[in-house]
Amino acid sequence: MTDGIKRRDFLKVLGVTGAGATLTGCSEPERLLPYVVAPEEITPGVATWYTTVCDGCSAQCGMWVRTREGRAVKVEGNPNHPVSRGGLCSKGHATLQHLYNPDRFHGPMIREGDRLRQGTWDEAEQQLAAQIGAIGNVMFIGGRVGPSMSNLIDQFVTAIDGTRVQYDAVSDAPLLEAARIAYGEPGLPSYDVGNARLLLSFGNDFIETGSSPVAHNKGLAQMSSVDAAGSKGRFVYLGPRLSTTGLNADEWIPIRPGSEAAVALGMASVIAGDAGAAGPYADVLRSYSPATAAQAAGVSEDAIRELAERFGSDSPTLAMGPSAGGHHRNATAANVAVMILNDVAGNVGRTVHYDANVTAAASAYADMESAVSAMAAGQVGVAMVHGTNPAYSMPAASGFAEAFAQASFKVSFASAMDETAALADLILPDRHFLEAWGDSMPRQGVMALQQPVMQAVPHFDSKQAGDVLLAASAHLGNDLGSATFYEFMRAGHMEMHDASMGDFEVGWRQALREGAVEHEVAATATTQLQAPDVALSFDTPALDQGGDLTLLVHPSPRFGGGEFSNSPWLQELPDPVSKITWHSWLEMNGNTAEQRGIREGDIVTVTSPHGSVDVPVWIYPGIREDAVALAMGGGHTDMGRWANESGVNALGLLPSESEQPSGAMVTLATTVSVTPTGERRRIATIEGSKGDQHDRPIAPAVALADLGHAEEDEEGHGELQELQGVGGFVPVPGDGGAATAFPLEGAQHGPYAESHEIPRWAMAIDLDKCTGCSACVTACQAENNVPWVGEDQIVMGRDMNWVRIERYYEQIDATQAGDLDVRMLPMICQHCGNAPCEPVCPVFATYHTPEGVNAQIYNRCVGTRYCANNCPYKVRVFNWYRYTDENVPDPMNWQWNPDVTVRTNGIMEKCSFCMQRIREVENRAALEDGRGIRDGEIVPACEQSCPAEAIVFGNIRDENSRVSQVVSSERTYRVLDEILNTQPAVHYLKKVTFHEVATGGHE
Amino acid sequence: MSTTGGLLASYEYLDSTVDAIEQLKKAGFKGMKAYSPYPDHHIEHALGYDQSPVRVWTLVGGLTGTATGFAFTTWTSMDWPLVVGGKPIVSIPAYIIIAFELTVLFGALATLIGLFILSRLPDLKPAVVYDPEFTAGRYGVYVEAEGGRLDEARKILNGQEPIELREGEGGADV
Amino acid sequence: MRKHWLIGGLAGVFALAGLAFVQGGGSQGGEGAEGPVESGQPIAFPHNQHAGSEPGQNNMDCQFCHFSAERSVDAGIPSVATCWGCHIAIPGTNNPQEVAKIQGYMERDEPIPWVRIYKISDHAHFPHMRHINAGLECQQCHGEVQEMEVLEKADEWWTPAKELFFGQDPVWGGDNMGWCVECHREPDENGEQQASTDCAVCHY
Amino acid sequence: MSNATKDPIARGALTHPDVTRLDDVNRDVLKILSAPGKGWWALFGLATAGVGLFLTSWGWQIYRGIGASGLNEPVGWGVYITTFVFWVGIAHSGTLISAILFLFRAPWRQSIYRAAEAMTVFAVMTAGLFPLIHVGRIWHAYWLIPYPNSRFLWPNFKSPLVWDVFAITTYFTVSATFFYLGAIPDIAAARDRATGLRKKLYQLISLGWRGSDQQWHHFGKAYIFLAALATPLVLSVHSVVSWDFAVSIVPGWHTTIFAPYFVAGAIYSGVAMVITLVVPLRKIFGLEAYLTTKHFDAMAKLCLLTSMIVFYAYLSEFFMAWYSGEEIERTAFWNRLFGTYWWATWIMLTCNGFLPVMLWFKRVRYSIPALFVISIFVNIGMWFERYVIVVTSLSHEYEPFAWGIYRPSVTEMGIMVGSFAWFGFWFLLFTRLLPPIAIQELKEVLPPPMRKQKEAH
Repeated sequence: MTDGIKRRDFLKVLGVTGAGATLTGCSEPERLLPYVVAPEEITPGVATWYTTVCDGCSAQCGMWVRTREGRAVKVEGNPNHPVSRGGLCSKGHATLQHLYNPDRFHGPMIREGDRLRQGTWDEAEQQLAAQIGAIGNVMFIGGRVGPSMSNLIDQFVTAIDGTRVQYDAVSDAPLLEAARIAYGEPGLPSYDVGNARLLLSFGNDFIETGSSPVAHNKGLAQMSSVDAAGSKGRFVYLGPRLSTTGLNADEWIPIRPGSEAAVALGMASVIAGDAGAAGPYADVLRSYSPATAAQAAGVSEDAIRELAERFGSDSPTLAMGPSAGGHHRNATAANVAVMILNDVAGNVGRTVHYDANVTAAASAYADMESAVSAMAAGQVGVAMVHGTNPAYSMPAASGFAEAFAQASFKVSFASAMDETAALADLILPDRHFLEAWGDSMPRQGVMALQQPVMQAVPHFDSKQAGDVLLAASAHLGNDLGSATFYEFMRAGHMEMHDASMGDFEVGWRQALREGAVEHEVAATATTQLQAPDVALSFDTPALDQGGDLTLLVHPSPRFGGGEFSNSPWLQELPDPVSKITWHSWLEMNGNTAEQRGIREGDIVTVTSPHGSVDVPVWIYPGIREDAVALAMGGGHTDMGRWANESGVNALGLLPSESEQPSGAMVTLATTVSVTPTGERRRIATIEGSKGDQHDRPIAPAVALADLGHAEEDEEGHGELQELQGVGGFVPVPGDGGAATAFPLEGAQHGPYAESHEIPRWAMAIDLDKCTGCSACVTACQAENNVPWVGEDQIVMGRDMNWVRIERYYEQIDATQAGDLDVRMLPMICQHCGNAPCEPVCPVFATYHTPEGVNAQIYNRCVGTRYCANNCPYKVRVFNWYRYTDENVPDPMNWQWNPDVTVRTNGIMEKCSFCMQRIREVENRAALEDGRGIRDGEIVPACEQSCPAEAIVFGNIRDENSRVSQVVSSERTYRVLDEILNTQPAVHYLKKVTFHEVATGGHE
Repeated sequence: MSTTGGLLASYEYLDSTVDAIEQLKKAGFKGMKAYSPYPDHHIEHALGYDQSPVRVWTLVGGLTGTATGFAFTTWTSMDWPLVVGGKPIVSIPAYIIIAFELTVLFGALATLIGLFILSRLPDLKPAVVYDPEFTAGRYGVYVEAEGGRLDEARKILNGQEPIELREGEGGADV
Repeated sequence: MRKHWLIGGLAGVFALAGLAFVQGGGSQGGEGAEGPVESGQPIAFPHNQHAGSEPGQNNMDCQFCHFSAERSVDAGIPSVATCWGCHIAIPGTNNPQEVAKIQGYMERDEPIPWVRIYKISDHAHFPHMRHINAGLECQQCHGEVQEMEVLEKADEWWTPAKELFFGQDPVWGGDNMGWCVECHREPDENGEQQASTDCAVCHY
Repeated sequence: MSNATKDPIARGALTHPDVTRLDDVNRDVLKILSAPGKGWWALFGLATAGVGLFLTSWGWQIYRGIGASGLNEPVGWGVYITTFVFWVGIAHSGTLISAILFLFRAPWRQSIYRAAEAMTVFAVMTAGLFPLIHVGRIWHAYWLIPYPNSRFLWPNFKSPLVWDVFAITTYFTVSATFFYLGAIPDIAAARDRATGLRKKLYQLISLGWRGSDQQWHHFGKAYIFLAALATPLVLSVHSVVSWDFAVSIVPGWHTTIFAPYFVAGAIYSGVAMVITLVVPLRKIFGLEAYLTTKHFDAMAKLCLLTSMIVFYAYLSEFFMAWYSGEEIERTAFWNRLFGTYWWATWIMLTCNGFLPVMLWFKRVRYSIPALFVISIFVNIGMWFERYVIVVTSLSHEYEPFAWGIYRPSVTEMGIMVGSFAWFGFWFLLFTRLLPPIAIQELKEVLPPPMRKQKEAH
């Protein structure tokens, strides 16, 4: 706009060859940089899309990448991907910020004394080879990688007879091990969440972590939505704390931490009757009953018995064992117990499949423990770290840092500085996955290709680790068959390829085009429970005694295990549960806090036998009174400008211990004492009312029983009258259903006249599907150039996100089993037909377009903020400073969407229904002989990324459009409309609950 | 001496001033001027003023304002129609306020202009005969006459015991 | 135009208006900031030689080089390869040394840093293809480029004033929004205005 | 000469022994314009420093961005709008005293109206700055003015903010005109006493006024018509300001009571400010003869009346919120009394509702120190009234999840405090350059000198 980096600065760097060509300011004449040789598939001004695989986490979702003039500007879920099936999580979107992360290394770094100097790749590779040759004893510590890379690493390591250790902060090792023990299967089970009628989660946060959060999120939405027969699946969460996943449950049984096995077996015993069904585990079951379960879990026996009976009857059902957040000392046993439960309930082969062999990282903390001791003992010459950051993600107690220091030569492949790289002697910055080749096998028979979508960001002289290994091998005289990783990978795939799969080239090109190829694998033998080959204890595990509160350490929905922490988008993304940004917080039940005289915002010292941290308290009714919770991902010391000094590292409180037999890191291991420091701080939250909606018609729900005869809903209010024209009251129906005609009488002039048959854009959001995962928030931020403002501004109440996921508690009780009712509501600009914000603007900066969109003309805005004051939904956000200028370092501004104006300070902004996407489609349609716009052709960023498919956008004038269909539901309502008659274009569908809804004044 | 001359008498008392004026009128003198430190209706009465035409200026100005207010707002709305808040393009109720403000504004300015024109302000020429005490505490009567009438006027003026009596060229614009 | 002229009189705020235009033009960034651009181009590219229809000129179609004007929001700048594609064979009779520069860029694998002449502010979106497909000639906005030895903007900063007070329509109005709006407001055969004047058509 | 025999008190005339002759008034009033004393210079220095603070704070905010304030979402308006409304309110009593009381022939206005009018003009000058201060892009603020432009765009005349632009500019123009017109004869008086540069200046701005019958004649009429125009204007301006709020849908703003309630409040605060200003004026320049306890008694009564109206408005607001049964409305007003900003609300109620009860007592009304103290409290209270209306309403609106708290920043307070200095700066200059008391109108209420009376003795 008036200053700062301009939207079209990107057109100046048309060719990515224009290294560092982004100009700022307007002093010197603007330069236009054409390509030297134009890639034929790129047209300036027209987006080019590539398919690839999201390498953010082990889920490996399919990804579409939108590039403009050779720059990746947006990532989206790939609906053709057989596992993730469209949708993408916030982390996936944020991988873009890691691509353009200004803290990436500008080239290979070589240690000289206590400082790192930038070197050339030849130099670095020679040094690597030389050191390996000279010292030997190579240990390769690697994180999760695709099959080809894994293959290459193995060959590399064997060639120099080194050792390889695999480690990820967050892993499913206990589940993997349990599957091996119970069924002898090498992979993770795959869950068919969507078809379960009763879903039990024993502390499994399946929409946040695990084999495929996005797919499971989709499944959860599908399961819980009301089918034609008027019934819907029920979701019960058993665990001490409600995670994002848990908040979506219909019932909560707050069992004692670690008692999952007892409860699962207790239930199994009921279902199995004389326990005959449980095969080799029959005698185990005999010693369990609802009584023992209730006693172990600290909940009523009836609750468990009743649940067990339902689990047996409402088949198909599905139960999931504890995930990363609940890895206690008997986690494997707990998962086995849950498998037994599924087995006796007859779910195997129906909702849970053990033969799918979903690939998982064979990550074992136990191996790391031995690696650490080996290094400590000086048995390691060259230590190479790739794709993992143990110096941060292992508990301090593990002594990794000290041991690592003992290795005589330390190599890191980190592309940006992290805690481990900081200790290395040689850093060989790896490519970001959007710049590199790779592959993934999310499950047997599915092969997805990861292709570079743009040339490497010119600011950073990076090189793909695979190529480096090959080069190093060459220097060492070992020929691994290929010169580049690409060739290596392609060769590998050719080997695996057999005639049954058809022509290789065809399959290869299809994989590149569609992102993945799928071919059926020979089904393995029917899965039967096997007798355990290792000792399993199903008892509630012992905890280290550090105090009277159990400490729950769980992966953060935003940062995972901490590898995502250096993204301002994720830092500023309100946590789906707490709605807190940036810093860490300790979750504590209100009663517990009250007993100790702790108020929200008090900074407390949390002390375990293994360490202590100072962290502010956040009061959460969704956690047991005898537990406190802390998320991973905070407290980085050496990661980057956004991650450092933000929050605390929960791992500091944990022992360095691995669960047996899986060897996973124990996350639920200790109790802690909590003592106030006497200091306070303002929590950087976006939540105003502590989850209370004050009986206002904002996020109402309807009981399943009431569906089909919900008229009494409308009784509350008749027709609302509104003054229209000069004098004379024109009635405007203010209740649910589609918004009334627009424009109203008296406003039909010029483009608003009846004669123009133009679409009228509207949106429908199904709150019964929305899981509050917040993917839409980040997607919107990425699409619309929404800046981040930083912790201090959030504390002042100046968050800028266009989408605000409101979370209201209606019914939530941590002291006993019962109904759970938490409402998630994505609040965006409602594009009201009678928008209160419009008439008060003195300069027409906001007004209603003939298509019924509430437009905000940034360059006309003077900044009186009257519109924001008058917006009952509070969806208008203001640029208080030059955020887009001051907060966004080069090259992060390369991510900016060239189709959206970058706003400067003093300007109001808000959701535009992705106007740029509407225009793009209109332009395309116009070029194609002015054909009409097809329904579903315009997909706003939020709708595209929603894994739950809760959002539908379209033309509501066309009664056949999807949005019109959805809106015709009896559950449709419009927020506050019945009391304000704002006539929003955004329609919500009420959440459907099993219990009677306590109706407030407006319900 | 038969040239035209002007006589300016300064008085200390109101009644003597009024008497002087009335006697001059009785004697048939025309074009008298009176000075006073404040607006005094006795003097105005003596000189026999009727309604001031300033009122017309105010009225016309005000009406112009009203018309402008409605015309301008309506025209601008139609010039580029934009719907805000589902309201009619031309929302007369809202425009009443603009019309009202312009009524007052134009009315006030017209009044001021009218006043200046009618009372010959601004008038920065130094007065021919003038007594600075008029703005303090004195009253004054100025009359123009010629020849013998001049003496008659002088006699009448002196009859009221002026503090001082000045003579000046005739035709002095005051 | 005339109409606004009258209203200007009616409102009786000419001085204010005049002042405002200077600001109106300047405040939008763009123009003023770009500074003078005579012929500071890296290569003295003669548009007339390429696109001119005079004898001895090549009468090329604009979109031969500005290849994406018809299908994209951006008209597109020819890649060095495009230039070289012809000039590898055509040494350039008039001034070969300029043509030789192309080869230089080609060999150094560098883009030619052309100086931008035509630009409207970032907050206004101008989809070239919509206008080309609506049948507009490039010249209607860019002036008679095919006759220019040195590419120059067809109008100056005082365009808006000229437009308002003398009713002259400029060729290139730059950030003068009225210049766009006037054309959009032109009535089509049905007497309806031929293009939308909805703000959000260009500003989003 | 009937009026000669009338009881001078009845005509609001002065009882002071020193003031008997017309030119005594000139003597006493014009004395004020002579060389200033230490006290004045001290005050003036203070004011100038304050203006410095004002400008630096504002400059910093423009340079850094409006974020330099403490504003946020949902509280988009805060101290700036509060202070804007406060100053507009202050302005009102000036016009009230000079215009409305003039039309009603209230006898006691003569000696205070000049100062009150000056206060009006300077208060509007101050108020007018705040809309500029609070916008995000002040360099585009001129877009609110309708002028033919190259974009073919016009402001939105449906927006209360545009109404404001018209109301405030009209109000400033008219009150300034009124002020100047009334001052012309007195400037002429000053001219006839002054010498040197001052004389030249006064000659210029007195436009050659001579006090001739013709001039007085039209002057009187024009003055009446201006007063007649200013009277509805003064009522309209604060109504329009109140509609900035009432036209919105914000709970706590959206009430029909606002226009009359704001006007009453404006007059209330204005009269209080007049007292605050006139008391020191009287002391410093020894104007006891002209500003008698009778005047203060009258102003105190006006305060008492308006305070009762305002307090009644408070009560009815709370009552209606409760009586409506509308949860949202109730929550909003509950928050006023007991929410985050309870203290502001209670300051407001105490200063504007409870304290003025003392004015029922004659002894208080006749004690100038007491009035001075009370008037200052009223000013504080009225500032907080606006703060309560603006901030508490915005902080708890319809969407509970979006509720938020606002804390003013240092920059904001700097500008707010600075605005008082800015006002004082101009007022102090005024006391030195123009007769702060209306000479000619005072003469109207003096018994005119009569020869016949003298002879009678």
